[in-house]
Amino acid sequence: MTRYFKATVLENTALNKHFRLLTIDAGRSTLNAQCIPAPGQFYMLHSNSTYDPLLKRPFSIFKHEDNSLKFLYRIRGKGTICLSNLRDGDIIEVIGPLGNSYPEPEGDFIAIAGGVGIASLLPLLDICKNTGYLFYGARSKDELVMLSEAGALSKEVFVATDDGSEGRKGVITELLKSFLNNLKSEISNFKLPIYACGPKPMLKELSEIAHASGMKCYVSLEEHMACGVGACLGCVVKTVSGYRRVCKEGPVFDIKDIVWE
Amino acid sequence: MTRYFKATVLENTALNKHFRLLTIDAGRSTLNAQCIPAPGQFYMLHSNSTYDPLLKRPFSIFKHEDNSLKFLYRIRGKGTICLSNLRDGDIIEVIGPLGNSYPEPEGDFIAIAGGVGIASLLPLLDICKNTGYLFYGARSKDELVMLSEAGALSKEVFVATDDGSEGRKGVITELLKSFLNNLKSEISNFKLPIYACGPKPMLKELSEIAHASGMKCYVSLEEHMACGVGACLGCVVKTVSGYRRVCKEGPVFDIKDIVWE
Amino acid sequence: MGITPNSELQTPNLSVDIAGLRLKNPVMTASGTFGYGEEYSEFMDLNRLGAIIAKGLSATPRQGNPTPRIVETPAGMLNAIGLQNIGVKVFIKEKLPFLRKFDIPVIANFFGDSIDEYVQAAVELSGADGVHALEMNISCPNKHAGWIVFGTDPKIMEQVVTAVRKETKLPLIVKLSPNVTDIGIMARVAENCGADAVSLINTITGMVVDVKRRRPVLANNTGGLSGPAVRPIAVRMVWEVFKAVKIPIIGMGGITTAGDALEFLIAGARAVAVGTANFINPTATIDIIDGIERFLADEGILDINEIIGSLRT
Amino acid sequence: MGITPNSELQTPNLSVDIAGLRLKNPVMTASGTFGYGEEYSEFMDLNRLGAIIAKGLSATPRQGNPTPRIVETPAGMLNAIGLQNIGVKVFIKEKLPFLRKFDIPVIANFFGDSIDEYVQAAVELSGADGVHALEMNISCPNKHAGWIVFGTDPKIMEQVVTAVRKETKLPLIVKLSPNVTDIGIMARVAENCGADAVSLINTITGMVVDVKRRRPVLANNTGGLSGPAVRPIAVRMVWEVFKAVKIPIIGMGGITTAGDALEFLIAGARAVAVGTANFINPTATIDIIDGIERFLADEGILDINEIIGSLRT
Ligand SMILES: Cc1cc2nc3c(=O)[nH]c(=O)nc-3n(C[C@H](O)[C@H](O)[C@H](O)COP(=O)(O)OP(=O)(O)OC[C@H]3O[C@@H](n4cnc5c(N)ncnc54)[C@H](O)[C@@H]3O)c2cc1C
Ligand SMILES: Cc1cc2nc3c(=O)[nH]c(=O)nc-3n(C[C@H](O)[C@H](O)[C@H](O)COP(=O)(O)OP(=O)(O)OC[C@H]3O[C@@H](n4cnc5c(N)ncnc54)[C@H](O)[C@@H]3O)c2cc1C
Ligand SMILES: Cc1cc2nc3c(=O)[nH]c(=O)nc-3n(C[C@H](O)[C@H](O)[C@H](O)COP(=O)(O)O)c2cc1C
Ligand SMILES: Cc1cc2nc3c(=O)[nH]c(=O)nc-3n(C[C@H](O)[C@H](O)[C@H](O)COP(=O)(O)O)c2cc1C
Ligand code: FES
Ligand code: FES
Repeated sequence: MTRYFKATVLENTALNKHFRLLTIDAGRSTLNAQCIPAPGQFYMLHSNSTYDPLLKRPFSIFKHEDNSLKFLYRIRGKGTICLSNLRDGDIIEVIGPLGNSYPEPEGDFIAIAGGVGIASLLPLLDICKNTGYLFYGARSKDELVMLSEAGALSKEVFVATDDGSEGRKGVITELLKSFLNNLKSEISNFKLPIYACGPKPMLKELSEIAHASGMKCYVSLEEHMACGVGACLGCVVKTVSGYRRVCKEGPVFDIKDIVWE
Repeated sequence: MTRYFKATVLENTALNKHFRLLTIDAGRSTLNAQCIPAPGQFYMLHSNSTYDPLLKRPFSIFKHEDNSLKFLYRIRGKGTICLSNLRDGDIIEVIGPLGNSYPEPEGDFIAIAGGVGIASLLPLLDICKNTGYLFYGARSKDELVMLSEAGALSKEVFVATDDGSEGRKGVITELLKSFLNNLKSEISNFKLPIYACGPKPMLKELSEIAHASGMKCYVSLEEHMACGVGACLGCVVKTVSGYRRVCKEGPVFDIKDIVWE
Repeated sequence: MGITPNSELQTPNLSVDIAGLRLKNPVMTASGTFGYGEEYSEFMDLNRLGAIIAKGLSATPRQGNPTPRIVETPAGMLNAIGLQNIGVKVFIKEKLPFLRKFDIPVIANFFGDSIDEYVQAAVELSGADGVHALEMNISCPNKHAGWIVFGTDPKIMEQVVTAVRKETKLPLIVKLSPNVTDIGIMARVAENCGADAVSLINTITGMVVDVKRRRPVLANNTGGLSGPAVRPIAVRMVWEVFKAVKIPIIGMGGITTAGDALEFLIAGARAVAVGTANFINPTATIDIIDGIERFLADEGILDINEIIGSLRT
Repeated sequence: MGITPNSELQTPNLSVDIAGLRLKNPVMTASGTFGYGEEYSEFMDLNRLGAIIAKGLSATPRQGNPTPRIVETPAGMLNAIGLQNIGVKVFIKEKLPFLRKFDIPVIANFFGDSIDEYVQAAVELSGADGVHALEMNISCPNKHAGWIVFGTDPKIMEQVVTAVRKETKLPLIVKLSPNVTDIGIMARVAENCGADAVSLINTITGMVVDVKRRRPVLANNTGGLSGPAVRPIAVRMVWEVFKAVKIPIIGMGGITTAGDALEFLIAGARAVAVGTANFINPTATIDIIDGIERFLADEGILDINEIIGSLRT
């Protein structure tokens, strides 16, 4: 019953050049009642037994089933390159599940994912099947990973890509805005909670949309992390009530509490 | 035509708990005339793309055939653990062949290997088939790797293990001593060149044997190395004419030139 | 029957005395890397630790630096937390009750940006139930001396350590900065001012540049380097300090394994603290305690004190 | 036709001026890590380098330290070569003829254990055909001043740099020790004594203990830490020196990739030197030169001098 354990890699599938899906076997004992991950929670993963890279890296829970945990990740730098080299049977070190989770929506909701942000939102779409309007933006068609899977769990799907190779050309927040405008002209007091995970510019834009529309908005934030458990104070974000730890009080925050810098 | 190249791992076979045999494909262009390894030469290998471990590690050429190079290694610390994790298709960085080589024996010779020192001597036994008396010592039976292979290339084989699990119990230099004593009593001016690779205590002992018997003795030395190419002066050994670089003037030295510390 | 007492006899003694504290074993947590103990309590029995050194405190709360506050470097990390903390009063009220539940010494780490602030924090902590010793972080800039870091100028350091020493009866540990030419001299200053022990090293100042943006990665420009990368420097400094002073040394800097901890003990540290390694392995401290015990048993050493300062050069 | 001149125009300028030397590009080899050039000449065209800084020389040959002389550390290494070298005279006779064949500046690194020895080495090197500049390694102990390291005491440093400056007309680079409290002050001393440039960092003193044998791993007890582990410290020091002096800076310490080199240039170094990385990758210098060129092209920067010291804090 500990949140620190070693796990065995079951699969580490390349989805395309940039994305991979990692499946690990956490073992029976580690996934007991206290340790079942909720949507929005994350794990710290270390794939390497040497000191470079040194720190574990945070990844959102993408799926879990019995003893297995799945993570969807984008290859970025040292840490994710090492992760991408893992093969079946390799052992990795894991801390988690960590952080808070998305408050469960009471009815329909909007999920807005920028790029790999989909990893954090998919479990939410999954437990609230067919009640979420999914807005999913990415650089281009091939970076819209897990689109059909996420789409199948959603009530409706809206897609935008920077290069227009799939869906609307442009940023996903534009699509959300026109969606909201259309609805508002139909339903006078239209309000749905928004759940968001993606790059900072998207979140900043959202904070304005949420403010203007008076809609609740929960965002999952990313910060550089060392410990993941609240000890180092490395991962803080500025909020209206001072610095808060993304790994402990977050990663999910009410967007109106965030002070954007 | 460079001695610095990337190679593909073809095989990395576990021989037992401690030893592995690594086969790499050096590619056609790197193994041209200037770059064919001679017995006693070595390569610097790096199996890891991060900075820990940082330095390449030296390994004697064990075998080569067309484009492939083989190394026999013992798992010791960080570097060899990383090496042991390599799998088919992995890429490693290589510098070599480096250093000098064993001067070719003109007739019969004695080869004396302590532990993984066999890796350095086997190619010598190979090019001088059935002219070498092999003395091979190890901690125990299962650490006598490649014994039958080496034996098949030798005129005669003498084995000792620390625990007596195979051959004579004790150190291999004792066996050599009684062999020499026996021969001396038969042939008055008996002299064969000795070729040796193994731990320092064995080499020190040998230096006395060689001195006492007046026999030529070539030893392959080990020192911590950084560059492997003669630039850092990290790998020197004290000789009668001052410090000499094991990676450049060595690894093979005439034992009478070595000043033991 | 005959075997039990025998093997009990051979369980090596791990306990050490530092500055009037008796520790079960020489392994502590380094300040700022273990919060106030709570965060890691689910991963281990805190009672197994030699001591807890808590996150640095100031007389009044600090909000710390903007982000990014950390960046990874080869085998290390830079941090510029900016000493964010809840302040001495909140610590005493909200965190000490939890720590009092454990049967291990709690060492409060504190700092200030003026001598007055140092003294104020020390006085308040000295009066608190459950604080067993003080560790003074002198790697802070002095606002009254052109922001020169207290711990890099022997004279300024002397003033602040003397001032604090006068106001507390608790064991006083001075935590030395490695950003100096001669750390032996600084240790001697601490000793002469009445410190009961010194601890070292604090982090080494470093910088990482984001080349695309032509900016330091850290919002604070520079940060403190910690982790395995600094270990050889830290071991060397512990050895220098061991030769320079008689008071005990708490060694730290990159300790990740029992072998690392032993390097410090052999070089002269009477105890060690584990910092960055906690982030990588939440049970690092326990693994290190177990590893030290195993090492002593394997080597047939009955008392850890036998290896402290045993380096043969 | 129209494209060629255009794209030629856009090949960024990599050349920089340091202390009266014009370098094709800002990438040199760090002293002691590249021998006298020969060892690495089979791996690259030496003419592509910005300059070669050769292995440190003393007036008379030195045999150096016993072994082990090197030990690996996390993302770094310690070395205690003990400045083994063939001496200035043999260098001039046997190594310079090879180096003269190349069309790049040769910078001779030298040292001594007394001021006289420094001066003697500098004078002999200054008279040699094919030595274009001198780099003075002041991280050596002074036998006339209780073996205090020249480069850690501003007064002793002033004496030795002044003495050497008087005796040579060649561009003089003073190589700073990082084992000091304030490297900016040391750089200012060098500047005031007439140095044409400073280079930094030399290695940071460290120690690794063999816990089984209770001995330092290195025969010399301590050694100098280099490699990626020290890079954040080196970048910070270059930035501090950039703020402290006007003379150009040659930055080094853990540079392994073009990105690393750019960190130093942006922090204020006008050139860089690659040390330990040569051991890992014999073509590191060339890869770094190519990488810097690519970076400038990608960023649309026409002249490398635009990014030198461009750090925005
Ligand atoms: C709560 C949380 C959940 C996340 N979930 C996912 C996920 O499901 N899938 C996924 O692909 N990515 C996710 N990320 C981002 C992921 O952690 C980074 O992509 C990863 O750390 C990059 O490491 P690297 O070594 O490859 O990159 P580098 O850029 O080389 O990393 C250098 C340093 O910066 C840190 N860093 C770099 N980018 C980020 C980032 N965006 N967030 C936090 N730290 C960063 C690294 O942890 C490391 O310490 C999540 C981040 C957080 C905070
Ligand atoms: C010329 C030469 C040829 C060699 N050939 C072989 C061979 O064919 N097969 C084989 O198994 N081993 C061989 N060795 C020894 C091999 O290089 C070491 O076992 C290896 O470097 C250990 O690295 P590690 O990281 O696993 O061990 P660690 O002990 O963790 O290494 C720490 C550091 O010490 C150095 N080191 C440790 N042991 C040795 C050693 N014995 N010699 C040199 N450096 C050492 C490492 O290179 C590294 O820098 C040879 C050594 C030399 C010098
Ligand atoms: C995130 C972080 C926060 C730290 N906070 C403090 C602190 O508040 N007070 C202090 O004296 N040292 C602080 N330190 C320094 C550590 O206590 C320790 O001296 C240093 O990190 C070296 O040890 P390590 O390499 O094991 O981490 C901090 C270190 C880190 C990494
Ligand atoms: C093996 C070795 C030998 C060195 N010899 C010298 C020397 O002779 N003179 C000198 O000034 N610096 C010497 N140095 C220091 C380097 O020139 C350089 O300042 C230092 O290694 C930091 O750079 P790096 O991290 O890129 O190696 C040596 C460094 C190493 C690793
Ligand atoms: S990552 Fe350490 S407090 Fe959040
Ligand atoms: S390893 Fe560098 S000189 Fe031999």
